[in-house]
Amino acid sequence: MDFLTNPLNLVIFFPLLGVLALLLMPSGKKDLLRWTAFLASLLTFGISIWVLTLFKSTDANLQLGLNIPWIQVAGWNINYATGVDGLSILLVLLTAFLSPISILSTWTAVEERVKDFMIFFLLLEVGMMGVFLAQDLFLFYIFWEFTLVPMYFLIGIWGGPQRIYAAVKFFLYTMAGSILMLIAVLWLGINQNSFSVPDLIARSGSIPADIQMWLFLAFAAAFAIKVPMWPLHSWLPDAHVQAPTAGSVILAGVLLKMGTYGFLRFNLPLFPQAAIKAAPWMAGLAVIGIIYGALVSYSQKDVKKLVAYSSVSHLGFVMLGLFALNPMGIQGGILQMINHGLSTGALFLLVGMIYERRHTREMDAFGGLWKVMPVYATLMLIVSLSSMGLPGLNGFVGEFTILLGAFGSQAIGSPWFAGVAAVGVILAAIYILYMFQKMFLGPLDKEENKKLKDLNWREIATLVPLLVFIFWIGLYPKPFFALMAPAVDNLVKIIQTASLALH
Amino acid sequence: MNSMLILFIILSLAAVLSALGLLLSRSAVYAALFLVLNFACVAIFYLLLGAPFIALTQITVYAGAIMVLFLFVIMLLGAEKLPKSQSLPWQRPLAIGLAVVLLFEAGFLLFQRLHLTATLAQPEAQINSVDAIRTLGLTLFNQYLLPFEITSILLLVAMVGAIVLTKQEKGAAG
Amino acid sequence: MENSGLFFNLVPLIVFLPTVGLLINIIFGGRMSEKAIGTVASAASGLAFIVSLLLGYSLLASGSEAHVVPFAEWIKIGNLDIPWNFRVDTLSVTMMLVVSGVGTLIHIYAIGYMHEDVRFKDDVKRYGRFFVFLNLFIAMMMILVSGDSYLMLFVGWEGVGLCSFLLIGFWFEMDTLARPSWANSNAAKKAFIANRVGDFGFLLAAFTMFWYFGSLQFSEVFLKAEEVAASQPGVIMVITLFMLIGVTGKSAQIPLYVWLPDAMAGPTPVSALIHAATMVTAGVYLVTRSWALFSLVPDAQYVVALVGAITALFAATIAVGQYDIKKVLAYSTISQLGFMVAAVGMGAYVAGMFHLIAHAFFKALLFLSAGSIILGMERGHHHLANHGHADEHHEEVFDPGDMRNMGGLRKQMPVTFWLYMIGSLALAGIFPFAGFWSKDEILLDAAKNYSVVYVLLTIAAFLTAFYMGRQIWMVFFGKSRHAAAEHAQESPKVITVPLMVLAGASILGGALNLPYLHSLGQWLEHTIELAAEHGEEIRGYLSISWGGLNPVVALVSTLLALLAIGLSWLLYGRKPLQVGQIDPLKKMLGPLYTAFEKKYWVDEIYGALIINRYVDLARFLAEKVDWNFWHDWLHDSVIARFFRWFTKFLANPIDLGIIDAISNGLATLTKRSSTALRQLQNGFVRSYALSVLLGAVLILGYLLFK
Amino acid sequence: MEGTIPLSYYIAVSAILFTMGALGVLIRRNALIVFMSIELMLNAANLAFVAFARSYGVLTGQIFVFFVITVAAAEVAVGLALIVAIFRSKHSIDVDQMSSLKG
Repeated sequence: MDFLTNPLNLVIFFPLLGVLALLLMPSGKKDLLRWTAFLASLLTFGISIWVLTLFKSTDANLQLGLNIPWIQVAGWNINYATGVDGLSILLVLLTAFLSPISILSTWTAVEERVKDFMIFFLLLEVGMMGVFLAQDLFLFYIFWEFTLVPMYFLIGIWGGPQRIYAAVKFFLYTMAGSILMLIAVLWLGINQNSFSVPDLIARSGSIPADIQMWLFLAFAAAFAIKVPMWPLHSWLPDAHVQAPTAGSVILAGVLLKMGTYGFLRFNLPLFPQAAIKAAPWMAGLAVIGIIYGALVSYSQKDVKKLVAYSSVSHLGFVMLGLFALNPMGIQGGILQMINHGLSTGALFLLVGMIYERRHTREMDAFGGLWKVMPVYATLMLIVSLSSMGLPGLNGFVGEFTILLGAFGSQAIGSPWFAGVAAVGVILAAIYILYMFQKMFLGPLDKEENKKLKDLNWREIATLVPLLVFIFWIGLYPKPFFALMAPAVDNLVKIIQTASLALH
Repeated sequence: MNSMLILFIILSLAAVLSALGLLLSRSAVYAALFLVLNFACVAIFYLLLGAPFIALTQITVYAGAIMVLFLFVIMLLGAEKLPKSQSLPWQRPLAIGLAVVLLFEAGFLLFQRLHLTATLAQPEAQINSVDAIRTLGLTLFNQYLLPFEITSILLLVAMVGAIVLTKQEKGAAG
Repeated sequence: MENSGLFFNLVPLIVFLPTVGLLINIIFGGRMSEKAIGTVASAASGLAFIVSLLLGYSLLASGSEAHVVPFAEWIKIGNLDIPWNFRVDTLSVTMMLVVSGVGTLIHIYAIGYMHEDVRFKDDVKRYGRFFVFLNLFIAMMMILVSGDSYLMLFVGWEGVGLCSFLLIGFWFEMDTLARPSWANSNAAKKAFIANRVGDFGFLLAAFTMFWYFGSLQFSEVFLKAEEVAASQPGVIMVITLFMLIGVTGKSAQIPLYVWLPDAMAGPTPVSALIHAATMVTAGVYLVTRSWALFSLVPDAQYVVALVGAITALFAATIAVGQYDIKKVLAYSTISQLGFMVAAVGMGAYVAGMFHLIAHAFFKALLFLSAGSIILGMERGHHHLANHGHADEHHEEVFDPGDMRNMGGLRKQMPVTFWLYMIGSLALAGIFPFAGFWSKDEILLDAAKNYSVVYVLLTIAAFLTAFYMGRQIWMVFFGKSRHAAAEHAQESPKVITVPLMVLAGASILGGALNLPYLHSLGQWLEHTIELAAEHGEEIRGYLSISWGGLNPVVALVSTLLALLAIGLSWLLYGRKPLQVGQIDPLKKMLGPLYTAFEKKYWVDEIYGALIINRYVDLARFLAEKVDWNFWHDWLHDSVIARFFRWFTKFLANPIDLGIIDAISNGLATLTKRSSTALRQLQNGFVRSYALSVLLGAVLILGYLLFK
Repeated sequence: MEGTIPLSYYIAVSAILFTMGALGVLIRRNALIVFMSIELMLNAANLAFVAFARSYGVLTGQIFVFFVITVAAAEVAVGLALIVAIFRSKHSIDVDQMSSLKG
């Protein structure tokens, strides 16, 4: 019973109950299916809030978890180990938060095979939760790969015209990186005789420096593809453009965070020495990603693609913050993960809403929409501003702390990185304002646009929760920082110890 | 040469000849009758071997029950004579050849390899008494109780199976 | 505390009153009349002004020392601690008063102005939105001036940039002549992006500051400034120069000034409030606020002063060549901002602030009057259209802001004429208007230490008087050059009354800091330590003006201004411009005038050198590098094709040739042998039995004879 | 009536009877006779059992024979039922007619 009533297990596996319920329902009753899935994800969110109330933010250690021997054959020491700490609690909440919102967004967008869609979606939620809560490398790997499957189908069945191509590319690309990670996981499991993350952190000093670097690179390969770091981002525009709206929201909002979270959870504490050595290189790639993503976004004609490339830029900020290896950078990085989930999630939702009305995402097809859709325009404006980091909204808090952290980071070693990354702030304004202008400003000269309906209540309801958090984090980020601070301090301490050993 | 041996040889000849008759008779009715004769010979062998219960069972079950069943079926289906078949031309010579080899092997085994020196005496009087049958019964109901009970189930299943198999399906063309 | 009777704790209201105003207008705006919307917004701003007055009183009553009112925690990570505190000191209160004071007047003016504007542009529903944005702007500007740290200042800094974007793009679907166009939205975008470039500088300044000072709070930074300057001399230089980038963006200095002329696309109250009186002076405020840093690096100060002076002259020359009434004022604003930046660059903080205040009065007055003129022209135009006289003008687009269409408006709009005259004289620096005193102080300071700056500014002052003269002659004198001007009508009271208040301030504004009294100087002294206290300890050019009145400087500037007005009369007043006549100055100056008229082709140069290159680079990266090369070629062609080739290679020679051959062979073998063996499976039970016997015989034989 | 019979004689008779039975199964086409031949083979085996049981002086052999007889009875019941069923569909008791499972 312990296993079933453990709050973390409930968070992970509760959506499965929804899946079970969905399986028993006739596939013709679409609204019933939608409500069931929505309710399941909403209850999961409720459970995650319960987890938050149980979570002690002053404690830097893993909490609320389980550690049950699982596969203990042939010398393999694999446990079913879960746990939550400051590094993951926000991501768990974000996942639980975005899932019902995404489901709500599919109400009219997904009309075919609703049952299958909802089942895959809830399965995806299980996988994502597992990734953020697993504290055993083997278990983590299983969840990590598990998320691929539902996402593959979500893109491949409900996606755009080139969905199969995109789905296969997404799958293969991610898989390729994961293989390297699997090798590293096995190396660790065999040589350190444990798959448990806390154990491995405690034993990380015993790995020789050059092997640390190889392991670091193997893990980084999987995570960097997922993030995606430049130049491994090629799957992203395809996947995003082809995925259905809800898929894009989850892809941008949560799946990409699995990559950055992986760096945070595994690469930094498991291989601190390698992380210190690699920091300038990772920061360099991150900065290139920031600038490159912003430049490439500007030149897109498809809004969704623009938003997709902007993710490359935003995730570059996150990576820069993480590899600043100081509290400011890392906390900023974690917060920016959440911010990106909220802002880009909201952007994808908004793009999906206009796509449902006009069946195109070409920016040239719009113009002057503010006149016919004032509510939509206002929401888009707020979200866009949040995405470009306007103070008072969430994006700024994250970007500022990241840049500030990176500017003085010892690990990165030079303020130039942050200096160049700050150019990204200008470039973000350029592509976002360009997008906003193309869609909402200018003359309303297309006949098709003159009769567009503004958002309905359901659509507003999907966006309002996101906006609440966009403002909340922007105006009062303290509670969010407070949740992660002890765990981040702990992480920084590990890195500092390693850094002392290094010199 | 003692009287027992003479009796044995006569019985053996009768048994083998009746078997041969079974083998060669064209009609199924004759074949059944030869078989009954054979069974009777074997039953007398059992008596010679001091197994009266088995001997009686042999007569009642085999000769009494089983063979009667055979005869009923023969009457039911008609003792038709089958036409000569061309389907398996090599079957008969091959079978006879193999039988000869088998007999040869059995003989070789029996007289060259096994060296069975035991000789079986005439059964004592008490063996052919009620006591012996009681002993057999006690062994059967103590040591072999479970197999015995399983046999009953087997018989039940066989009975049901036979009924099901022979039952005319309603509406099916006879 | 002894402040119990004072009002320091009210300071959050200066932000929240406008916020409440805008929320009321967002939520209930749809059901409120235009009057009510305007009243709510104006009241919000007016109450903020009253709060600012109370704060000023509190400062006076408590010895004018700075008060920090903690409000909320904002960002706190490790040693980064940025609370949202309000700083009430003489400098910030001065700015608050200007912002809310001028802001309130412009709100009231906008009630009347927007009432007509939304009708001319045919979208009445947008009326409420304007006041929402306007209140938002006041709130953001208040955050900017009341922030206690560079980051809070930055919050406001970006916030006003957003408001500027929203308000420039208020009529986003048209150009300034109300034709469907992307022009206004382009202008809005341009303003935001140019500001962002400046913000980039600001951010880098903040980063550097944090890592060398350990804080972004004003008090801590200034406390450590000298210490850091002693140990790391370059750092403050870097910080101040990065700040200068921010200043050039926000206060429209070279090289980032280009957005401000385009920003005139916004409704006139916006031009007055944001792009003349308040937001654009944020850069001046920033430098003044950071006096403790700038004073330590004379070289940076000199750069700032030069940037300001060059901008002042540069923009003034362009203003001479403009025909649009608002464009002239826009370039004039850039020029005057140049004066202010030059002043604070020279360390003449008081003079800079003085000019900032005076300029806020008279430039707001001028813009609003120009708005009144434009409305008058529009009314005339509509009058014509309604009375059927518009036939001959039907095809051409009427530009109510073009001075070549005006002329003789003195008679049609007498009130506006006199108000405009007052503003112009104040701007031109004619005794005894506010502009005279403030500009004079700047020139005086420049004359002391910076001869180059002095010369540049004096020429700029001369040009200022000239282009204002030109404007007056062209707009109000002579004969109407367009039928609309003949039928122009005077504006209603709601528009003219705020103008009168501003006119009064423009006349009397000089009294704030009269020579030898220096009331503003003494007031600001509590925030900015003056040279007198530091004596000779501080190197360089820190010279906050106690100026007095240098008769030579004052006389020179006044004479030059009068000369310029006279010259403008010679060119434009004596023989008024006729319809279709080429500007007389163009005949005299030729190509040079064309350069003025075309704004030195700066927009075109930027377009060719930067914007188009950026677009090209982005397109090259997006289409060629990312898509064609990386996505299509490398991934889809190289990797995928290699993979396909490899699989085919494996499939054909390897798999088919070797592995498949083996398995195929096996299959064939199996097939053949099974074909043979299936003969055994002939269905005859007897032959199966024979096989069994055969097996038995064989096994027995094996056992026997093995 | 004195005298003994060697065990091997019994076994030899048993072997001969068994071979005859086997031959009957192999050669005859009449399903009933095939069946009878099977019974004959069973009998041969039974004979050997009883002979050995007598030789070793244990009862197990006899009990085994008892079971064999029972099973044979069951077998005959089912087997004859099958033959009847087959005859109904094929109208023949020729085992060679039952070759539809040909490979």
